[in-house]
Amino acid sequence: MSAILKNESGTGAQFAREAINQSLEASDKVRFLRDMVRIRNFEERSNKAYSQGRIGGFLHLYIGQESVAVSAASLLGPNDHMITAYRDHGHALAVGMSMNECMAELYGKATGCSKGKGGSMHYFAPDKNFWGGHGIVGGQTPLGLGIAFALKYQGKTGCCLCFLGDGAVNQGAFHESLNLASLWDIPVIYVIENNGYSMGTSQERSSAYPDFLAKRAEGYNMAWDAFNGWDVYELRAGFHRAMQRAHNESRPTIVEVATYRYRGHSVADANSKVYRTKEEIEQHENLFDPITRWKNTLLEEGVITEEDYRQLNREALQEAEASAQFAEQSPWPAEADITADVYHEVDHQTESGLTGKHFFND
Amino acid sequence: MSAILKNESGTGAQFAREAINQSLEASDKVRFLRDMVRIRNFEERSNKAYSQGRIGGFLHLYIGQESVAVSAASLLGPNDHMITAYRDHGHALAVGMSMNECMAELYGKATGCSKGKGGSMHYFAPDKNFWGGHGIVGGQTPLGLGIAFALKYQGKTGCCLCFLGDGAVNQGAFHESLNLASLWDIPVIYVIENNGYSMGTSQERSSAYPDFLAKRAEGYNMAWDAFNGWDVYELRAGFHRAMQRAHNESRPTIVEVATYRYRGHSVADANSKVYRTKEEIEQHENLFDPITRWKNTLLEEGVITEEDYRQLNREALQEAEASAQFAEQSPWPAEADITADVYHEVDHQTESGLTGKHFFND
Amino acid sequence: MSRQIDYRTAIREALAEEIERDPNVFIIGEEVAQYNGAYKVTQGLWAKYGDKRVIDAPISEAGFIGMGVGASMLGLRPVMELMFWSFAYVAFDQMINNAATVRYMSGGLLHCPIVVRGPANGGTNVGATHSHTPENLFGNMPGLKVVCPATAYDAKGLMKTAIRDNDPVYVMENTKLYGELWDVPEGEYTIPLGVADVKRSGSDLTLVAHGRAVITCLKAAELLEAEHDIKAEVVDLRSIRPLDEETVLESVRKTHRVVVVEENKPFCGVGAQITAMIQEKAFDDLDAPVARVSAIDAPAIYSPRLEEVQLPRPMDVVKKALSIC
Amino acid sequence: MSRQIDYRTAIREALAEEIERDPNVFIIGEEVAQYNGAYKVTQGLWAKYGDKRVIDAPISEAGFIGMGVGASMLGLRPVMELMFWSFAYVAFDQMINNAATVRYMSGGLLHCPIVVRGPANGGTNVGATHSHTPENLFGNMPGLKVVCPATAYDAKGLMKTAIRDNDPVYVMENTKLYGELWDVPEGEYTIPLGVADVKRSGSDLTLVAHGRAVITCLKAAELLEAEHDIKAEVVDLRSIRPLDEETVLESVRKTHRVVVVEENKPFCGVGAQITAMIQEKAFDDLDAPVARVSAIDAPAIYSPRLEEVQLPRPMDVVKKALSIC
Ligand SMILES: Cc1ncc(C[n+]2csc(CCOP(=O)(O)OP(=O)(O)O)c2C)c(N)n1
Ligand SMILES: Cc1ncc(C[n+]2csc(CCOP(=O)(O)OP(=O)(O)O)c2C)c(N)n1
Ligand SMILES: [Mg+2]
Ligand SMILES: [Mg+2]
Repeated sequence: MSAILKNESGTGAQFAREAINQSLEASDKVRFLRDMVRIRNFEERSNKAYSQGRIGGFLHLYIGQESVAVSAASLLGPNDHMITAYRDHGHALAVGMSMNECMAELYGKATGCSKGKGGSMHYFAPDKNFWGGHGIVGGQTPLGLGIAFALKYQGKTGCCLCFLGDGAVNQGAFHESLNLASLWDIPVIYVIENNGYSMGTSQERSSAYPDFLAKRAEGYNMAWDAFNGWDVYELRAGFHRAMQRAHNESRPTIVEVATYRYRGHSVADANSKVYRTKEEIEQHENLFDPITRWKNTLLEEGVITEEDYRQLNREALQEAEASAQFAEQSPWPAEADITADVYHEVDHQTESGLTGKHFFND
Repeated sequence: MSAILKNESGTGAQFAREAINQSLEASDKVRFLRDMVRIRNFEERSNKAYSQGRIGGFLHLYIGQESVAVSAASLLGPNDHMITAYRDHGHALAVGMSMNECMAELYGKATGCSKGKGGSMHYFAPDKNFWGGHGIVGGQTPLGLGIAFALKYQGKTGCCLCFLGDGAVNQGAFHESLNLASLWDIPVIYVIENNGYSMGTSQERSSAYPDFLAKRAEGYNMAWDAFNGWDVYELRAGFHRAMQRAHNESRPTIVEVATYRYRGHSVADANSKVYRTKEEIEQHENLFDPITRWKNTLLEEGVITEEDYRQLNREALQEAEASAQFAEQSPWPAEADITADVYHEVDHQTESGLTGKHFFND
Repeated sequence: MSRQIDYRTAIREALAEEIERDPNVFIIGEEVAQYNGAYKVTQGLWAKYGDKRVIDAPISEAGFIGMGVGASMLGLRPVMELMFWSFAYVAFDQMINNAATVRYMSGGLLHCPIVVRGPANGGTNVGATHSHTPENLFGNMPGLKVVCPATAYDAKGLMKTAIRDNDPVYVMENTKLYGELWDVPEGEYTIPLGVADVKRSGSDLTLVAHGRAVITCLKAAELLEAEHDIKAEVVDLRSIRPLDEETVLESVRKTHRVVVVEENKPFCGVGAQITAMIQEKAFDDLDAPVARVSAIDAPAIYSPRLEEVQLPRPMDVVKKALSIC
Repeated sequence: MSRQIDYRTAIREALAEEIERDPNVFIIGEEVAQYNGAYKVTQGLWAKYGDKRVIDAPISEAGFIGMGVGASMLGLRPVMELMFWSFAYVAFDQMINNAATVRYMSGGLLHCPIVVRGPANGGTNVGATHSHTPENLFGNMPGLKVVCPATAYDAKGLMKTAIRDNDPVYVMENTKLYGELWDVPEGEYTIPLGVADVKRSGSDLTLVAHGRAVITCLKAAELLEAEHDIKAEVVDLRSIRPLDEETVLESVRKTHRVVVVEENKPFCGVGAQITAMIQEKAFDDLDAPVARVSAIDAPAIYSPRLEEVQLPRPMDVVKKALSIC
């Protein structure tokens, strides 16, 4: 029952009144809604492609969690960066990657964001300050630290939002990163997207903790916060606080966000309705769906009409469909591409890339 | 200034009155003193052997910390176990390993406790519930968990005391172990022997923490305690509390013990008086030396006389000297021994040990 | 009496039989209990044997594998699942420095009867981080044993032996084989480690392989016979360390030509070791250099179409064979 | 102008020069700053370049090396010291799955210009956990580069190239060489990766080696010449990946006999790879099987007397050479 997590800093409407939200234009608010709707449509379409056998391997859907990536991305300044784990489609689209390159990547096509080399778990867009997409649980947490370290080294006022799951908190690399972040005043924000489960294991069965996972921060003399994941205003207010701490004090934070994934761990997770009850899933979908909630907020605020919402949905559906067509029609990478993008020096035919043998098949 | 750490559960003489200490016979108290003195003499002698070039590699002296291992070992029941890092001479002698086998191991002789295969960092005595002696910082922490897990699995009431340094707390494997220990109610006790430094790095430069390293336990919903390391009564009382928790509730504890090493990180540490002041070292030697303190306690209690103490020292010196002679005169392992003790099945010439090639030099 | 079961079921039978046989055997890993295993190898075992014998672990490979090493020193026999062998890299120190050396560094006072098992293979479109084949990395370390079964029969027999073995045994399975059916007798049998198996006999050429590459070689051998009249013998190493060099050499002495095939990466891979060994011990028997087919030397590509090309296919083996025949 | 400096000093000069040359270069590792380095390689650098460029890290190898990988993606060029390469095993996942694959998995959008350096050797009586030589383990992974300098001259030139290289380069040094003096010119020079060096020329036999084994081979070559009138050529690989196969093959085509010498463990070691390569590419040039001398195949023994025996000595190389000459 993670979505009923109680935030310490306030509840409900008060978040809307915080300056970071007050300053929003109506167009911004609609953009957040559009982005969430686009993520959901993209993933529904990719899910369809998977069941049609057009996509293989893993497909970890973010459906139910869209507000988290969209709220975070909405706050990024030029020196703010993001990195996440394998459940990365939402973050990728939220920072501005196109559906076409993302869908083509799922298909393993040459037009994919990683030229078909990374797949679902490994999206990257350095030009959008998005550093992946990482398949090894917890493995991205030192990288996020490193990105923030580089910002500080370069004298830039910025931060890195490093996302991880509730299951990932028990990896050693995360713990090492926390100590370094606090010890060295690194402006990294660890965002635990707590959807209550790591695959089929509930949070209670994977972690020992007092009341919040984020509270482990205290052992490193680090700030932490926890908030609900379905409310864009609350998320923006919460992320903003942590980002201010990073920008102004160069101090790290652990942020725990209560959220929920409606689908299985990956689309191959046949057990997804076994380790949790139908009621639990429905309760989240009915009461805490981030898109419905935000839509309702915007309806109440008079920012959109029901027809606007339907229109957003139609457009997103079309965009997703078009991206699938794009992916279908795109070419496969060439066989010779298998050994491209391994070494920078080889790719660029530098002296270093030309001396000695780099590949050992013959 | 770690030795002035303030314990939460009480101070000074009150520890002597706790039941676990009240029940001590005079002979027990003398034995603790003798064991500490033996450890110190053993190490002084090994140090001499090192400077004579009779021993190579690493030699991490425990001098200044003797009370910790001796107090812990004094509480071990038949199902209580110990495991530690590379600074392991004190623990080894405290559980009853002989000076001969320990000294011969330093010399790399066939009569060493590990037949000359492990060296200073890798002493073992399974028959004495002592499981090493481990060279990789933090690497022993999951092993300690496993020993305690095995006790629980076998239905035995016991625990494992797993020692580590203040620098080791920042290894990922330790964090993973803490979560598992608490999650699964494993009767392991992590003893942080906080001597204030990891090599040349002070605790402040290696760890971010609130006031105690042990407090990280709270993030795992685990009990913790901290106490002074120079007082045998206080140590015994503190370890006893944690062991009771392990025995009666099968719950883990982190215990932080403030202690100090007088010598360098290893005897090769030429910087040992550079990263800390002469005054700091002297203050510990003068005010908090565990042997002097315990000796004075026993003098005050009338358990020993000054002459008794001198006699203990003389005997320990002789024993250490004899162990060096034993080591000198012991044979080297044979060349064929290099490939013995690699595989149990090969050593025992079982079917599995006889099928296929296990070693690949020719 | 024989029957057909799949590779996954064969392993499950081995686990169940050994759990029943020895109270010290237990299974631990991520999602192995209530979820029945990410690849369903442990299906039903938790329901049958309960919390004590089948344990779900958090995502803490260094923690729970190190725990298993510690527990084994006291006599337990943990069988630890890595959901993918690729995740061994976060537990590498525990699996090398503790599992492989505690016996040695204690001068034989300890031993470490653990099994670590799980799939180690590419070919399933999961990208470079999830497609490692570390048989050479672990095989490099004296103190460890590494087994790569290619069939359900071998998987069951080798797994049972691995669990009874008193040294650390790392069993590398293959998700692409889990569903394959093979003849497996009812009832108890074991297969010793360090004994290779001639999976097909032939007189013109030896194909040496392990794991799924054995299946690739069997297909290649059919093609070679049908289309080129070349009779290839297929030697399945089964166990990487200990290694059955004699069976390989016997075949080479008969055929005089060898292709070593692996899904491992080539540089310092198992194929390099086998090749070096053959040229050393059967130099005068060789009519041509030992040839090698390995995975194409790049991180595993995601793209399904290309990943198929990256791993050795029967036609790649055929081509290589023709180059030395 | 030439002068003699030791291997340690040569590396230190390379570090200092590159720190001065490029503001993105910084050094991080345990005890590298205030303590001046466990083996004094970084002596004086913190005093000279300060906290920003020379950073002491807690004992968190996965944390700080992973951090370096992340920082390198943004353009920094961290040079990370492992106090011993043996400690790479707690950071193995970061060093393989992140450092070696981010470029590939991003389709070339990223690169990872890091250096990890430190000693990787046995022979100093520190036991099995501290004596690993993982050049074969890391060399196995496409995306990584591995360098093992044998002399001060090579160490300096290769280190500078490694720091300027845009791919992850793992430099494996040797504590037993740190104090050895060699001619090293004043002033700037670099040595490309992937270029082997003929350290001694000869016509009867090729000794192929890397790292300290090169020194062993040079001594063996002297013995062979003095006592057996055999003129051995010594080829120092210098760089393991990329690998200069041509220089090795050229020598083999001249001498027709080869001994590959390494302090690495034999199973799937670098020697296996070199041997497999030679027999494939110079099969008809070989008058005898390629012979190998590796460390005796057991975890590193502590006992000083025995450890000397465990690593290849000149007499072991001579003996092996005589067996094929
Ligand atoms: C080191 C490692 N161990 C195991 C896995 C397999 N695995 C992938 S995702 C996952 C669950 C992670 O759960 P959580 O961190 O809560 O993230 P969520 O999937 O809920 O987003 C597991 C066990 C992995 N990728 N890496
Ligand atoms: C993983 C790893 N990294 C680094 C080292 C080198 N090293 C050995 S001991 C040590 C310091 C440990 O300090 P601490 O944990 O406080 O223990 P103490 O030496 O004070 O007893 C270091 C850095 C190691 N053995 N293992
Ligand atoms: Mg989760
Ligand atoms: Mg310390």
